[in-house]
Amino acid sequence: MDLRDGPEEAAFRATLRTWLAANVPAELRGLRGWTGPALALGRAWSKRLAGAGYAGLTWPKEYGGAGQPWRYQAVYLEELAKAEAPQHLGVIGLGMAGPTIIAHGRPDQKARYLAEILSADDIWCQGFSEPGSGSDLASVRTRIELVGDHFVVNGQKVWSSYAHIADRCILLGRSAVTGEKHEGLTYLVVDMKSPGVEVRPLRQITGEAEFNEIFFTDVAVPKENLLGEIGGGWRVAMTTLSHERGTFGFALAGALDVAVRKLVALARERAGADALVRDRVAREWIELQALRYTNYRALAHLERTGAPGPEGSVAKLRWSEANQRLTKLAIEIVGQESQVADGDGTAAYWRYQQLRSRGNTIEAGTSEILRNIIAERVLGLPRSR
Amino acid sequence: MDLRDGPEEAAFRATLRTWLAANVPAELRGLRGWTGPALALGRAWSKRLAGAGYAGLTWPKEYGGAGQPWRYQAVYLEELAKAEAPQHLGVIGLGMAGPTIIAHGRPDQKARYLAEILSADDIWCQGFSEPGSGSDLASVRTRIELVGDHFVVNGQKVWSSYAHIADRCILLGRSAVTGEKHEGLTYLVVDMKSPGVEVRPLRQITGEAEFNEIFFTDVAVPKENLLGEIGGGWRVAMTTLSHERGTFGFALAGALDVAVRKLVALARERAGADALVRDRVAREWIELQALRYTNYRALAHLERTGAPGPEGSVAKLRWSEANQRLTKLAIEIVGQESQVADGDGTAAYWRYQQLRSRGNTIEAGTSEILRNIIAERVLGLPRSR
Amino acid sequence: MDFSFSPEQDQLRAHARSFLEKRFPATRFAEIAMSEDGWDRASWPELARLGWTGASIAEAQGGAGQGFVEEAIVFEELGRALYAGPYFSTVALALPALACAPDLLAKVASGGLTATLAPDDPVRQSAGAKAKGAAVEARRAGDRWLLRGETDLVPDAGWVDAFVVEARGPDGIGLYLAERHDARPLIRVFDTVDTTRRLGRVTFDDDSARILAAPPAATAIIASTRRRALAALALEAVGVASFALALGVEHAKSRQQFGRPIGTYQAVSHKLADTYVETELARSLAYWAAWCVAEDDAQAELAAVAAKAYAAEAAVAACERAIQVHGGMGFTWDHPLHRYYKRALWIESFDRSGAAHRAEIAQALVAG
Amino acid sequence: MDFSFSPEQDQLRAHARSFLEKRFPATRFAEIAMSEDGWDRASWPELARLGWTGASIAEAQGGAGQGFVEEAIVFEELGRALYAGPYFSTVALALPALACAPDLLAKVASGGLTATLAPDDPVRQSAGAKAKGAAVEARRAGDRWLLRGETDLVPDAGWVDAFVVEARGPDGIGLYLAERHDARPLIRVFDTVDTTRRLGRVTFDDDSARILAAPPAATAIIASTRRRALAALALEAVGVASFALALGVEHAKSRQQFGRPIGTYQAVSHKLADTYVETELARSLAYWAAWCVAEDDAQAELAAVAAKAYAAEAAVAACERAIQVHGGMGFTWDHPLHRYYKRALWIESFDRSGAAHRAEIAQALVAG
Repeated sequence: MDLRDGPEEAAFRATLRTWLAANVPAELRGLRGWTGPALALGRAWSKRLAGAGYAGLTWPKEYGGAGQPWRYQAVYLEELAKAEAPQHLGVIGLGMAGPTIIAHGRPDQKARYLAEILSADDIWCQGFSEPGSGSDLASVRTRIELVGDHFVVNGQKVWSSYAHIADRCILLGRSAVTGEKHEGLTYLVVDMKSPGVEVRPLRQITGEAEFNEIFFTDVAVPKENLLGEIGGGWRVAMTTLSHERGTFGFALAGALDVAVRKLVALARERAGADALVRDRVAREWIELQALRYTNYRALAHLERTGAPGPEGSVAKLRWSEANQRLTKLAIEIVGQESQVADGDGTAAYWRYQQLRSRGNTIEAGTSEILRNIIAERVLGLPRSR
Repeated sequence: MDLRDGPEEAAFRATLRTWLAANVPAELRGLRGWTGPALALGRAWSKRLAGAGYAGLTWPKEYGGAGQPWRYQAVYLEELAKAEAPQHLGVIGLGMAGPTIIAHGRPDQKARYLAEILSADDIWCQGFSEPGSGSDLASVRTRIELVGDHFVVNGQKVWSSYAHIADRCILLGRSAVTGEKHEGLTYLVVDMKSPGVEVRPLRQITGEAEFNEIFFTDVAVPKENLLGEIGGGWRVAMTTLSHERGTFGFALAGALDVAVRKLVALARERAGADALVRDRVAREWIELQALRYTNYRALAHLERTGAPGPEGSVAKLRWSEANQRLTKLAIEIVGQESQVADGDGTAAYWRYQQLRSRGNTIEAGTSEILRNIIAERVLGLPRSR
Repeated sequence: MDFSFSPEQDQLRAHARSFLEKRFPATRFAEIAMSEDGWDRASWPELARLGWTGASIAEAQGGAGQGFVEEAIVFEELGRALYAGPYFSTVALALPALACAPDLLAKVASGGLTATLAPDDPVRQSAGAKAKGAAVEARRAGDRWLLRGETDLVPDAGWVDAFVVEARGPDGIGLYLAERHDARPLIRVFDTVDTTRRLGRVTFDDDSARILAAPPAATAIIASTRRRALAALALEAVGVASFALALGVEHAKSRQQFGRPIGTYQAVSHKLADTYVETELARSLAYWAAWCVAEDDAQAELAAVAAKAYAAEAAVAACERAIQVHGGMGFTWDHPLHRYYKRALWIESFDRSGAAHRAEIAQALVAG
Repeated sequence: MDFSFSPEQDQLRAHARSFLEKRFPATRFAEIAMSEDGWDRASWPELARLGWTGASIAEAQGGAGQGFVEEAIVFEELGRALYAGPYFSTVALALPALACAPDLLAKVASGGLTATLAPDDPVRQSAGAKAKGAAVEARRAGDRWLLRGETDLVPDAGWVDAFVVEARGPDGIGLYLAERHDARPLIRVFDTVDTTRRLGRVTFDDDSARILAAPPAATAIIASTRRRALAALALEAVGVASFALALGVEHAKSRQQFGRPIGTYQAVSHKLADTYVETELARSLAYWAAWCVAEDDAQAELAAVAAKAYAAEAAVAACERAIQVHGGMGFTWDHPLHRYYKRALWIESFDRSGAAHRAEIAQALVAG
């Protein structure tokens, strides 16, 4: 047990920190939405990250990755958050689609897709959730029919980040309507420029659109875009989702670290003597340390066994609730001015964060589903459904 | 709408308050357990209450009651709590067995039982819960067999208050093991002095025994002790349980009122300047007012419709959680001395209250069951089982 | 001891609910919320005709001669319908001061005058205004007064015909009426999160005003206004919470996941049960506060503070749970829930935080 | 960056768990808890032979030459087994002061000396003692010292061979050793709710003592003792929480109501999931604190305070949820749960409340 960076990690961290200080464009900090001029900035930033070797840190070298252990990805996420730098626009390609293709793809698929993910030339999105299938993913209804040498896709996906700028989509749909519902699923790579694909931004309670709906109308997808087998989509999708959780906790703790620092500054400035505020600030600081060190324990487990433990669910569950409490506390400190969206930077910042935080317990696995997962898979309790 | 006492209620309250000031023996205050000398005091106190006309306030006059509207019972419970006077030992007879007999009993049963309940000559207990049937009352297994002109009872009941001093028991048991489980139940009055009845006190985490187990071994119960019909016990039991909730909320709010006053005194004495303590004290005071005025709303509903509304479940649910928080706060104020059971009066008082409070969310309907009741019966949500 | 509404009061509620449901269905109020003005001005004379603007105004002045309990019913129903318009500003915030002048009461009753309160309370100003030490000063000019200064975060500032201004004169804080048609203060309406109740900044530059209450009398009116305002918001919050609960219950009954309505899962149903319980407790506190305000009971201050603190938090929690029960859909702009949530947050932020209100109560308990 | 235990440390834990499970099954520890003495004295030499009393003592003094991380493992396992005996007192509270005298360390390692700390901290005295202004004074008498005064709520006061006393001498607070065989202080053991760790009052009447650390040096030792004690209790709390969780999960799997195991109900399963989550977070904090204490890291103070505050509350909540999941059975004297609950409450009450600990952290954050 040693909670300090080893010499190689320390060197990697120092280099990265220096690089970030020199390379994060000021106009990128806090950018959201990736439309208009922000998109060009975001693309350039992603390419710069890729060029400096910070994309695919844990991907095997044979596929163009850096072949580093997970701890490098952890350090990368910590430092990126600390610098308040935006994510690489290709997170879905790097973290989900790429590892899924590495695990289930044919050699020609690997050759075709992986390099463009790494170079940030191709942005990917995910087409899993549907209006009728949120928590219950196995119930997706988007139809996939094999017609001659191509699939025809019809249906609607929802909650898809990056879809409005994506080049490709990993899509889970239904190729058989009879039999066990998990067994009728098929997993495709869809070119987002195909005729019949329509993306509509989904405006959320903050007033901004960060997610999208994707409508598929008679979209033709070449047969070679099949990942895994027809009817074998569930297993491929599980690979995608398990990769979502690998070092996800580090990104969350990194974001929370920034939020806690801003909260402390706000409290110091506007409510330094308020014992109730202090108590709640200390709670969130403790929660942050608890998540941080739980991540380190998870990382040790991941590096030893190669498989992510249940800590990913733990981190997501607690981060979402902490972020909701923390942003609520911040608007309480701000007072009635928190109702003014065009007020000074502080009020508007926290107002946005607070409204946005309500999605945290819903997106990427609702808190209810995460508690089910913990109860059933970790504690071995009988299924509640 | 008028939240003041009307002239008649005001007079009743004033008389009662004066009577209590003159009649509650000092050695009775805070007594628990009803064993040894406490029992004699408790019996004498109950008879004194009955003698002064404070038993059966809402019972019909034809059965020896005072025939008053429910608000008199509410005032009675408020004032009894305020005086920190113990309950009438016959609460189960007065509040549950008696009203059940009035609703379902034959004239000979009414003649035989009701007067002794009112006079406090007979103490009653309740034999419903079993080790295997806590929340799921319809699954009770105590066997009731009709053999000639009497029933034979075999089985075990648990969590029975007053059983160690009771003269009679209202017992729900199973007379048929086939068919729908609700339809095989039968409801009897059992003489607690019958051969084969054994009562064992159940020691709880406070170290005291307030509840009992009752073991029935080939207990003969005369056929005329049947209440309702053979196989019709479920309906009779529902009457018993609905009466449990009538003005129950007033007793709970009364107890909470006393607890809040003691908490305020403790906070004033030992933590008057602590903003966190003040915040939590204010929360409990507000909760108390919320329960108090919810009770008044429930009372208005009860008097208008004759049927208790869902507020009984609301009051029990929230009172139990408030009492747990409140007693926890008190031991936190007391500090490490709260670990000493033989310390001064304050520490020992709160220590007992805090441990005892853990039963509040379990006894008389667990919080889980109460939330089910609210979800299903009030909100009309589908059953969770 | 009778905590029930009279048949007339029950009828007022039933009538209000059906009027508002028809007049402002969910599609309509989203339109209103997103409109430039944020208000359906044509609705105000209708409210006046229903007797709501003059509920507690004496019949001699054209009112209904009722009291705060009737207004409380209207506040709850307006909250439930998320009514956009200066009813809270006019009836809760301005009316106690306007009562100093019978001519004004008649105008309120008839629907001819809307007003709001520009408070002199540093807690209720923005950080920017606080830094500037903003306040309004009153200076006598013949039989009129001139106001000068700035006040911030004024509810419905962009809509109302008149401002009741807490301004500092030579003898302390008094209450002044600045009518828009002759005072013409500079008004900046902020982009408020709850677009149906926008806040604004009001700047007076020697604008003409009429005195409503001079310093010693003004203090009592300001205190009673605060009690009314807190009780009114508690009632609005109860309306908001009830509607959010109803939406959540409806969704839990109809939405299927894993082959069953999601309301069969206790993670959903118990959350809704808790919302029901908290809403009922908030309702009890709000009705208690309403009765205390109506009767000018000695407990009115504590009751109003307690009710507002509790009901606001209950409404916020009710909306948050409803959003969670709705899943992603509850997080979208097109669903009505976020508008209720933003109103609940607005209510919560008004006057002081729940923590500050509890500190007031604790002060009375522990010191008292 | 490696947050994992070494194979040797994993083995220590596995060995400790199996030893304690065999040596102190649930029936046995109930007997011990209800015994007059409250302790199985024969177990102490066994702990010494296992190398636990001397885990962090140098091999030259007969110890195992390990560190606080190994002791942390033992604390967690002793908490899980609800061990009754002065391990916490001797190894967490007394050892840093005893380290001033190598002869004493050797006795601790061999199992020949148990000790506790009699603190000079007004927060850690009873209200009665506080009112009396109780404290211990030290006066020089040749090469020995005489102690006089009273100290309260001393853990395991009835069991130990010696007291490390924080006493006020002419130059401030120093650390003194009063061994029972020659000092003979008056000891009153209180009827403590957690009978497996009883508190006592110790009264010195010019009792003979040996100085361990004079005033300036003593301050640093007192501070490091507090860090060790808080980290040790955080680990015990994690052990308590883990065991309560295990009992709750087992019950939820086997207990049937309405024809199904109660663990199928989310009202039960989600409560247990929350216990799991909080226990794991507490564990992370406790291991972090243990490492900081072992390494004398600059963050040791904050880490120990945070870990104790969080883990104690997590353990209390874990026991409360387990009691609730057990229904009436969890509320009975015969079930082991209440003993775990009482230990959790004991831990929570030690030193200061969670709120006071968070205030320390906030002071560092907001002021720093």
